Amino acid sequence: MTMIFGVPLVALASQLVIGLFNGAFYALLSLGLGVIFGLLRVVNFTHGAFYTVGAFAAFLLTSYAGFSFWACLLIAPLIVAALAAVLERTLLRKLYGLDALYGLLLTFGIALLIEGLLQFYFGVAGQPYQVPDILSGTSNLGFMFLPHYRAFAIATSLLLCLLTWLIIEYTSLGAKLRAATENSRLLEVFGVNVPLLLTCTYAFGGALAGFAGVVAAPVFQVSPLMGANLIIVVFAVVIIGGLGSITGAIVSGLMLGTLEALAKVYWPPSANLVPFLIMAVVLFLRPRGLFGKGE
Amino acid sequence: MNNKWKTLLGAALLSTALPMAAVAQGGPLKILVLDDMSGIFAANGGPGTLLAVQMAVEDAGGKVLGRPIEIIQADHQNKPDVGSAQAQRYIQEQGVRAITLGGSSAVGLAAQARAAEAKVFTLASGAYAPNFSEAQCSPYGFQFAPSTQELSRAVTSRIVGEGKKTWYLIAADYVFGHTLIADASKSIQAAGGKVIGQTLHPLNSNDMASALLTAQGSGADVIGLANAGTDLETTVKQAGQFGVGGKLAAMMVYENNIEALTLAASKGMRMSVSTYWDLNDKTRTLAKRMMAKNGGKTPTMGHMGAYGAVTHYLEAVKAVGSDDPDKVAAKMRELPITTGIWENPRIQANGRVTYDMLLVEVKTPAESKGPNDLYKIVAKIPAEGLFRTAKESGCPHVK
Amino acid sequence: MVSASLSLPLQRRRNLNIILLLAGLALLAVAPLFLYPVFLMKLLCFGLFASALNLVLGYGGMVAFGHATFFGGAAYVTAHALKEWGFGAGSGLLIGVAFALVTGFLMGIIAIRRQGFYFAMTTLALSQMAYFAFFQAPFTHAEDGIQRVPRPDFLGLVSLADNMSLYYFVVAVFLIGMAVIWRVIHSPFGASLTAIRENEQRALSLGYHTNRYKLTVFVISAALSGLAGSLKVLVFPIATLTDVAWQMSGEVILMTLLGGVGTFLGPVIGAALVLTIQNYMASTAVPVTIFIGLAFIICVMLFRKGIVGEIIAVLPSSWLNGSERQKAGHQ
Amino acid sequence: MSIVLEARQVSKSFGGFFAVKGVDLKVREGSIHALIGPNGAGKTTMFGLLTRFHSTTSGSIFLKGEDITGKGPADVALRGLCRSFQISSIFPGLTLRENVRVALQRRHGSSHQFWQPSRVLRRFDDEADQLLHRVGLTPLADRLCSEVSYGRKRALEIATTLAMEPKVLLLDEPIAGMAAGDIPMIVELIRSVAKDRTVVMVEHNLSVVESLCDRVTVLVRGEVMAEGSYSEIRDNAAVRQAYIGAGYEV
Repeated sequence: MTMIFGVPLVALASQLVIGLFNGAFYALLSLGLGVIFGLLRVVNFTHGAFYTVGAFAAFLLTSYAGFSFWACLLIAPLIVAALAAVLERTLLRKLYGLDALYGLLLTFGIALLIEGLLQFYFGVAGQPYQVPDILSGTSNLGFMFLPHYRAFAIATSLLLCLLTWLIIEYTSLGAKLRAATENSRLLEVFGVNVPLLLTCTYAFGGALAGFAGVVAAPVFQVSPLMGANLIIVVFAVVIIGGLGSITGAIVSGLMLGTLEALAKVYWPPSANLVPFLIMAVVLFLRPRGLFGKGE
Repeated sequence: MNNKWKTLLGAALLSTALPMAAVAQGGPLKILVLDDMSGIFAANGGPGTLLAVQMAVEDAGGKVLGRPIEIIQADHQNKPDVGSAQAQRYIQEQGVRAITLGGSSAVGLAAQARAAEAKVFTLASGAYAPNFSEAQCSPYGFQFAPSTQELSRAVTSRIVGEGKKTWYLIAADYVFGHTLIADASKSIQAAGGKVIGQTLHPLNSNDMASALLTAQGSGADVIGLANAGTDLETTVKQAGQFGVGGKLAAMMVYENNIEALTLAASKGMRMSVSTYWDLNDKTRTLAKRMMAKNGGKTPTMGHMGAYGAVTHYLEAVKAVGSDDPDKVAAKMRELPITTGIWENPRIQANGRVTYDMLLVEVKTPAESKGPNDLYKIVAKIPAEGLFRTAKESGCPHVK
Repeated sequence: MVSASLSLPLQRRRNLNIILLLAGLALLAVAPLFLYPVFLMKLLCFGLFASALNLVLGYGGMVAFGHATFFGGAAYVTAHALKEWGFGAGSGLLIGVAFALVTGFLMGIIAIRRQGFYFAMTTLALSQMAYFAFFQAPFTHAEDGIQRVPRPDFLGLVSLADNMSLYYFVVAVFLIGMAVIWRVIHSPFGASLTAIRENEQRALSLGYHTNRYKLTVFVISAALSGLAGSLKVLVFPIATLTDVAWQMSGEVILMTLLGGVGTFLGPVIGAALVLTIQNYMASTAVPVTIFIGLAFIICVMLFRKGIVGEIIAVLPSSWLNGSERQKAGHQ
Repeated sequence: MSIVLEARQVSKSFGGFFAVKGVDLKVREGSIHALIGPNGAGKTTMFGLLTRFHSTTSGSIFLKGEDITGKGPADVALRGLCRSFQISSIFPGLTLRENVRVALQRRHGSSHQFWQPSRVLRRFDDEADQLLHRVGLTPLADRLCSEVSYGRKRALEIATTLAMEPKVLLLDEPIAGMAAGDIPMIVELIRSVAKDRTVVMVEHNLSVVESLCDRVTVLVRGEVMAEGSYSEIRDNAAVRQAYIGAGYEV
């Protein structure tokens, strides 16, 4: 058996695939967080809750309304987007003129409220969600059994990240978004409806998180706390990548997932610490993050 | 602005009206059901345990020594600090006299420590760490649930006997998982097997992929699961996805876990239990009454144990003629357990309740005659020699 | 130039402070006759914790989202020292404070490199790292926590075994903690801090190494949070993950925000309010997070000044000092 | 006259765009030196570089012969290089006297004592009042800063900066946004404070520059276009061209 630092290559490779899977979620979530921050200057604590709501929406749609997983993949993000739009219009909007920290505290409160409500109705324990039949098999890759569903999840998440990146970099809508990030007053002069753009951005970021939630549902249990613990790792991802950098969000998300997997192989107790240790090092060497520019 | 102020003033006034410690002598006898009511163990114990306690009180006539019996419930959320504070508060403010313990053993042990100080009874009906009747025993503590030692022994020795010698253990990182690992390792070695690795995971984890792959990579014959509740369900489910389902051996499985995983997914799994609803006429009668009230869910050994524990406590109070803790504790050890839930039950000086354990196997869907028909009883393991004796327990109260 | 006798408003202000102080002391002395002492002690611990956070949040102008690390970390260290090393109550508190001080310094050094919400996110992430470190460290016993912590005597003289004597001990420690906070706020350092909070660029241009001041206040705040956490171990003989989890950091921010950021008594009042409501919620099936979440939303949308801040806003302005007058106006 | 402040080939780029490029600057001790140039010429950036609020992309800066390129803004302030800001920069929640005191307590090394009561700061009140008197703000000493007019804030800013007893004073557009009636007061103030120190100022009002300044450096698009006395600059064709192009009257 081939060994790498005393670990069989086979075991290493399979752990890296799992790491990539987790990294795909980090990337998807930090991407939405980054887009929202870029435009609204809000550190969206509710992001983890959006992810949870996405998963619950899929769970409820499937269990009580008989929707298929594929339908949920489309509808649940829209539900989350609608929720996000309402929150932005009714609450978040009123804080734009104030210290940005109020936005952080407000979204923190909303996250707790959503989490608490879900806990009240569904309990802390996870709800099961079935993998769609077509993806329920596994492939023997030689070094591991890869569940088809996990492969699908990695592929879709990366595709969505890529798509978002292309939109922001290469379309006129993306150009407007980038301009609004620089100077929202300028855009108003050009006739862009900035308030609407802000609502849409928040809703879009929420939809990305909701999508991640649906993708997560069949693998993890659907539980009220699933997003709460994830969001803090995602914060570390965002700090490492550099807030406001789309590329940074995607690259550092995937990187962190795989590094975490490596940690699990070589020194399991450190696995949970890895994202934060890397963050501390990055903050020391490059305070603005790996891909961050000036503020 | 005015309204804001009124609300705040109201809240401030309310806060001054907090109840003082009021232990009314001769008032109702209060029993606290301290359990995980909404978390990962809620289906093992939780609301079902509350129902069982209510039925036990009902069957005792709702009264003892002319005093009404009041049941209070609290959700400790599997957090030791929460459970400990709740136990303390209900003892000091409400004068609770007995507490049933279920859910995380860490919480139960914290609560038992507080209760022992106040001479309050603790009935561990759904808590499985051996510590309740061993190192951290209480003169007023009684463990009706089997401990990790008994749970692991029957399963591991049988599987090692089949020639599967190397084990990798996946455990929840708290007192229950730790003791289960220790006890399982001991019995695996005793049977001639070997533990080649272990992974601990936090309570309520949602991804076991990495642990399972590490276990698989270790090349062990058996992946032993020393976790419980939904953690167990997650592990079994994901093991199936990664193609290692055939290697699993679980040590702590409840009927509700089987129902969640379905018979098809868990058929043939073996574990040991203290009792099963389809054991005898008495268990069947009790279980059918419970099912009538809980929507047909199969009662677990935790639920039936809570019924038996509270019944026994109330009988002892009645026999003594007062709720004097020392007298009742002595009487509980002396009186025979009559509920019929367990076979050959006895109470040791350290508060450990012993009985013959059952080794059961999950039926295949074809074998099952109905939604509640889950296990076939493979063997009965006599209490003698299975449980540690009071002397061996290391309980400091046993002289 | 400074006149020997104080001006009339200042005199009035001083009288008000003395009246408040005496009333507070009297209240603390008789409170256990009416209220459950364990609840009161919990309140004092969290009041001190929130006040310590307020040093950073209100007076330093930095939203620190990781104070649970100091509170819960000190609780662990004290619990371990009392239980395994046989420390007394006094030395047990001190070692908890020392731990929080060192951790605060380490976290501060990294976090103050970034400002505003970057600072908030960094402290949050670092405290989550600490959470996992505690989770893995064998001495904390993971989910079990450190249980059955003994309650030793203070200096071998004062027994803290019964709740009433412990109560007055907790009151004394609380008062010492609050006195330290009062001194820090009303000191040359406090004046420097105000200047930095009001205009950091200007302070830099006047030769203030602003990061050093921020670090100092962060460390003092961490140490006092540690004191509160260690004190809590004497009251509830258990130290668990709850106290180092990030939700705890959020909860203490809420207490401070609700009572009034940057006001001396606000955090204590906020803590009392939050704990009282939690106490009532505990016997219902409604998760406490619903209430905490709602309180955050209401507070941020309607009550940004907090309870004490709103009171200051309706007081005659001659009673107030400069920064309070500023606060009373629109933020 | 010796050189008190010197920049050698200093550049600053923001994401590839050079705000300041290869600037050499020598400020003579005791002079009043003006930096002028159209908007976006890099004057304020240059101030930021000199006072170390920005880090340089390349080049070095010397104060009294000491290389201060690696120092921070607080370090250079303590070495006697103090600046004001384009937009009035005060502590709004403090009284005028307290504002000045912030600088005094720093200079006297009494800013980090968290164990002393704040009444020890009263020992700086006399000095603060003298500084306020010097800029004509004595009657307002106890007023909150946020309550006084813009011109007075700028005067206060100068008083606060003076409290640091700077060797070199950098004033960024000291009369910008000021009511016409207040301008002579500030001009006189600058003239009087410049008696015993060096002043570098960014200024758009060329008549003020003409009446105050000994030397003028013209920055255009981040580079030095010309340097000399005001009259030399005025007669420089390239400078006239740059200014007319930018819509300024010389």
